[in-house]
Amino acid sequence: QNHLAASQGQIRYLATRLLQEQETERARIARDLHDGVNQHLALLAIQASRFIKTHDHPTPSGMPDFQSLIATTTEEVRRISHNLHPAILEHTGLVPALQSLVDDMASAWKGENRFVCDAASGRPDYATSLCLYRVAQEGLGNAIRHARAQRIVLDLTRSATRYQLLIQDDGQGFNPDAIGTAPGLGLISMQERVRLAGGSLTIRTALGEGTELWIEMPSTV
Amino acid sequence: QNHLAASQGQIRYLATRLLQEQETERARIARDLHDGVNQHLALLAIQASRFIKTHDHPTPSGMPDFQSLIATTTEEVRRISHNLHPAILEHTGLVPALQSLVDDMASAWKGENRFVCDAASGRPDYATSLCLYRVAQEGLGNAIRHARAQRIVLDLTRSATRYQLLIQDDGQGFNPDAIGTAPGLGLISMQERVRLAGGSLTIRTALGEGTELWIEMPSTV
Amino acid sequence: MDRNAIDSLGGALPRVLLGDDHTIVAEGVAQLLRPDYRVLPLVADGLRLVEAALRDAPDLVITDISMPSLSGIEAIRRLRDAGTAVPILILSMHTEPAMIEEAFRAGAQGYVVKSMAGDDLLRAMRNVLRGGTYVSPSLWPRS
Ligand SMILES: Nc1ncnc2c1ncn2[C@@H]1O[C@H](COP(=O)(O)OP(=O)(O)OP(=O)(O)O)[C@@H](O)[C@H]1O
Ligand SMILES: Nc1ncnc2c1ncn2[C@@H]1O[C@H](COP(=O)(O)OP(=O)(O)OP(=O)(O)O)[C@@H](O)[C@H]1O
Ligand SMILES: [K+]
Ligand SMILES: [Mg+2]
Ligand SMILES: [Mg+2]
Ligand SMILES: [Mg+2]
Repeated sequence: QNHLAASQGQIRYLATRLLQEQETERARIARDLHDGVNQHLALLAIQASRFIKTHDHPTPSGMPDFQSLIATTTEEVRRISHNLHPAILEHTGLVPALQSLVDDMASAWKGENRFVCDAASGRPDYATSLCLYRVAQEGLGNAIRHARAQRIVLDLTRSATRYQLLIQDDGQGFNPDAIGTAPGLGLISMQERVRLAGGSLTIRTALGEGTELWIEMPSTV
Repeated sequence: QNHLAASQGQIRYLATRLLQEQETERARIARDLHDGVNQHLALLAIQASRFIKTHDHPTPSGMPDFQSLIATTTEEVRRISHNLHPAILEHTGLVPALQSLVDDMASAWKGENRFVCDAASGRPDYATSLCLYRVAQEGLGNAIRHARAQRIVLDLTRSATRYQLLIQDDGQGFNPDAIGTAPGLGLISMQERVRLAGGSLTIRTALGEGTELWIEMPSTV
Repeated sequence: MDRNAIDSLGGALPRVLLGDDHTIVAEGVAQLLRPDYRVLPLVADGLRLVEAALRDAPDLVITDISMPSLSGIEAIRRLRDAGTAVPILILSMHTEPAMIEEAFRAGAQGYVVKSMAGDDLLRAMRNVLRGGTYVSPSLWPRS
């Protein structure tokens, strides 16, 4: 008879596996929504307009409503699926995806923001891209929600051997010793995520001094 | 400057928070799909049938397709949302939800199965129910996939102070010392889940001896 | 209408190549187009799309983005690298501005949202066949 008591190694293993599984599950749901539900909706839209086109009366009563309802439904599905899994990463690569994160942020935030990436920053593999994207999402979110900053900078550079992402704000900073004692999940899961992808995360902050997150990831190509 | 290095306590905290967050995220997506997407689809279906009714021709060309497409899409959304989050738990409580798990299993498995629960087993609160449901899902899944059993039993009982769930199979068993060394995630996350909900998990197994999982949860009402 | 009769008119109708891995959607689009266009056999992945476009020299290509083996955007890049000037329209579920920019950078002439696949698509096709470009109005930047 065995009372299960997990070792520390097992718990760490659980945490990293959960992080991976979370992304796998998200991608699966997003794919089901994109390839299943939204394709059905597209077909509905096509049939609706074909029906209108072939019909005697130019717009039979009830039909216009119909089409905008389909569009609204599709939009709803797309929103859910995009939040789960940014398909944009696969198709356009990291740089445009980060740009669109910064654009989304700009519309929700009053301060100044800047996104810099050196022209040669290239196209990291998908795992590296997803990791940097999630880290940027959390880092920008934290800066907006906690920093009371005037200015937020996201900077992606590449050297021969690695990618480096900097997320910087000029806000109120915080005591880094408190990380992991607060109820927040963002920073510690960011850190595990980076470690899992073979990179490292450094945080530089102090009360009144703003916050900088440095993420370095090996560049495999 | 701080190289983040998480303490063991923080990693454990991360793991348990991820387990909670996984359920929160699933519930949120399921709700968005159910309350958003499927309500729009229901409205579409209503409009489609109204349109057909008020129209001169009983079924304008293209329309029958239309209605069955809406139904297929709705079914797809429901399937995704149900897999994420068993709404049946909220609406019918634990006992019928476990019954339907066992029924699903029966259709995918050739062996004998038995679901027993004492009539007075009542209705545990939602957190307890969800925990027992997830554990049953994983435990039954393991028994089907790994045990080569003839017979699987799920047994739920209640005493004055607690719920007890037994998942038992007469299969080949395994060496419990290997838990957490295998690449599997099921047993360790089951265990953390139970611990998080204030309960305990005991496993009794040996090679050739079948497997029993005992889960005890405090009964809060 | 007699199928052969339509096909024999083929010289007069613009020839369209359609790429989408969701065959029922592609079939729906094909039906929408058939009276006015000659729809070539459907292809369901990016590599086939490139092959067919190079082999059959259609007047217009319409492609999905998410497809197996090669994305629609990647397929456009290969066609442009191969020196093909055929007008190409994206018909996709994705609406992010970055995706649209990427498609045009790769060499697309138009971008239509799949859920607007009716009139919008037909308008886009007329535009790009005349040498113009097109983006679904619902995708225009709000400012
Ligand atoms: N850029 C920042 N500026 C100021 N304070 C910050 C910044 N980033 C993090 N913090 C502080 O560190 C704490 C922990 O951050 P973390 O991301 O781990 O959790 P959270 O954002 O509070 O919650 P969650 O990310 O789980 O939604 C925050 O609550 C905040 O006090
Ligand atoms: N009922 C059982 N009978 C026999 N072996 C079992 C049983 N349950 C678990 N095991 C053994 O314990 C291992 C670990 O189980 P666990 O649920 O943790 O992982 P898994 O099922 O292999 O993978 P996952 O659950 O992550 O899909 C299994 O691979 C199997 O060898
Ligand atoms: K697509
Ligand atoms: Mg945070
Ligand atoms: Mg398992
Ligand atoms: Mg596709």
